[in-house]
Amino acid sequence: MSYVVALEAFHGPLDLLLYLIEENQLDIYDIPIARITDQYMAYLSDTGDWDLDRLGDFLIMASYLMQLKSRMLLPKSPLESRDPEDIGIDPRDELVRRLLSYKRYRQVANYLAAMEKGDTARVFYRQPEAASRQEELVADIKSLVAAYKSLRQQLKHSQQQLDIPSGDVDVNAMMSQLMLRLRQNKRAGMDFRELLDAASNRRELLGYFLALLELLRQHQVKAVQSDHRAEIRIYLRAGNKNVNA
Amino acid sequence: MLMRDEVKAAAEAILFTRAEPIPLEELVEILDVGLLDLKPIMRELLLQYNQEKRGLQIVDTDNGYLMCTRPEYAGFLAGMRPPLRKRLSGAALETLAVIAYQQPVTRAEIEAVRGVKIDRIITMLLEKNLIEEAGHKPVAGKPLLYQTTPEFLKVFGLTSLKDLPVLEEELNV
Amino acid sequence: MLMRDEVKAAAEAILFTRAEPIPLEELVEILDVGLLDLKPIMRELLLQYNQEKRGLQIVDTDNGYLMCTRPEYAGFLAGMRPPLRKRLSGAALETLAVIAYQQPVTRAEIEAVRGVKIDRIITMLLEKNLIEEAGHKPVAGKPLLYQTTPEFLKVFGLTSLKDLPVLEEELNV
Repeated sequence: MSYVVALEAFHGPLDLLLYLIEENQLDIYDIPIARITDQYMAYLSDTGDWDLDRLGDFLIMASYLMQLKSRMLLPKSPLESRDPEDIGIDPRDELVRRLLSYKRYRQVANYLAAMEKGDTARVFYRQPEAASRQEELVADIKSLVAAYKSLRQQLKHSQQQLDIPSGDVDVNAMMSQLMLRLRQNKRAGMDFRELLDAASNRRELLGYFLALLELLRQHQVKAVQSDHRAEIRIYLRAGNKNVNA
Repeated sequence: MLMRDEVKAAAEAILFTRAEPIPLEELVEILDVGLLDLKPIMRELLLQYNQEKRGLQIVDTDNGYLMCTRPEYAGFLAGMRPPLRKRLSGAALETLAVIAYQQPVTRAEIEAVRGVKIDRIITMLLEKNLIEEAGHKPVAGKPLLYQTTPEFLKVFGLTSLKDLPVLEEELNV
Repeated sequence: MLMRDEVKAAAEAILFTRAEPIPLEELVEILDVGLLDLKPIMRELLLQYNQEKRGLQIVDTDNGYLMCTRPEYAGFLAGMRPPLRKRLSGAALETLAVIAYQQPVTRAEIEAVRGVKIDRIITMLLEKNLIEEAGHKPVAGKPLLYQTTPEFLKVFGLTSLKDLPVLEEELNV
């Protein structure tokens, strides 16, 4: 053979057989089985290691060809007539039928390939609207606008409440503020919770808490809780030198 | 109740939106008009589309009316299709060819024609929605039958299976 | 070289096939005609579509020409949509709303408005092709900017961003 095409290039054993027939310009209705079988076997033996699944299909055809070859070699039975009407008993008929049938579909495959590429005149359908038809997104502009409006409203409110203070929180000033408030009602003291309410944002809250801890450390105030679930009350410590100041 | 012109316009909008053939009966249902009223309106719409020299046509297929481009303009449209679609292999196209002409057909019947095992190709074609299962063949083992889908027609630019070329020769060997 | 009528027909076929706006420049390229030749042809095609009482229209949007159905017939079309329709969650809708009105916008800016982390929602909106990246904001950290896509317009039935309703009050917070 002048050149060899890799077995991978063929879609199957029939594809390879058709290739060999066309290459050798053979008559598909009168295939020299012995010759074609030898060439077919040569292709198979040239093949290196590849997909065993696929090779299996080629091997089945190989055994079929070998069997055909041996049947062709057998002398014709005397019962067989030479009448051309009886060509139906040629052992190659089955192979010819399969080859022709396969060839038709291979042509259709080429036609389909050309249609897909748009090489031939063809119609085009409209592209589906959504990426996938299975899951179509439905939405309306009203709900979008409503969502945006309510967000802006919320933002307006929350920004009023959570205006971020510009300066740092002054813990010393808060200590003074706390002392002032405690002095104003020195008997009753105040709830820890009231202290938290005084804060208008998280930083202030933290500032008040630090101020309270500092005052506790300095023994200026005391914190009392009657049991673990009760409110913590904060009182001025007796003897605080500033009490009556 | 819609005016005649409105029915026609609505039908046009429906054909446009639907990327597949739509049966007359379905149009009757959606538009809520009588079949006898709709038929002449559709005939008029088809005439309007198909007489004039334009880029679109409406085809009256076995599966219903289909709005699609005229074949003359395939060249301009081929290039602008979504690039996502991977070209089908020769083996896949051969398998599709057998299914298209012999449908509904079993896997074994296709394998007999192609002379190879096609398990993986069938799975791939099912995933791409080019073929679908079509019940079981009432023979021993009840093998699954396969047929092509509307997506198959769309991908290959056919308005119906009748657009497939007639095979060169019916073989009588 | 195509005849004038052929150019018009081919343009019609292209607009039909493409489910998204197509810029004039792209049409020039596909059809291989001069911009100055194409403009009056497109004007004629648009007139033809938009004068008559029909179900389709061609809209000249910011992003190009878009063939779509007339709003009058939305009622018929809604009924024939495929059954699996998905709605956006409230959180997704809010995020999309911020992007639509403030685009291009960074993730942090959206989070500031919505007050929550939105990583997953951004990913989902990108996957659904409702938003896309729009470069980096030239500030510290170069955060990604997001904007809405043509798909967003399609899903919400808008022909361009200009169709977004003007908010009653531009809030000055």
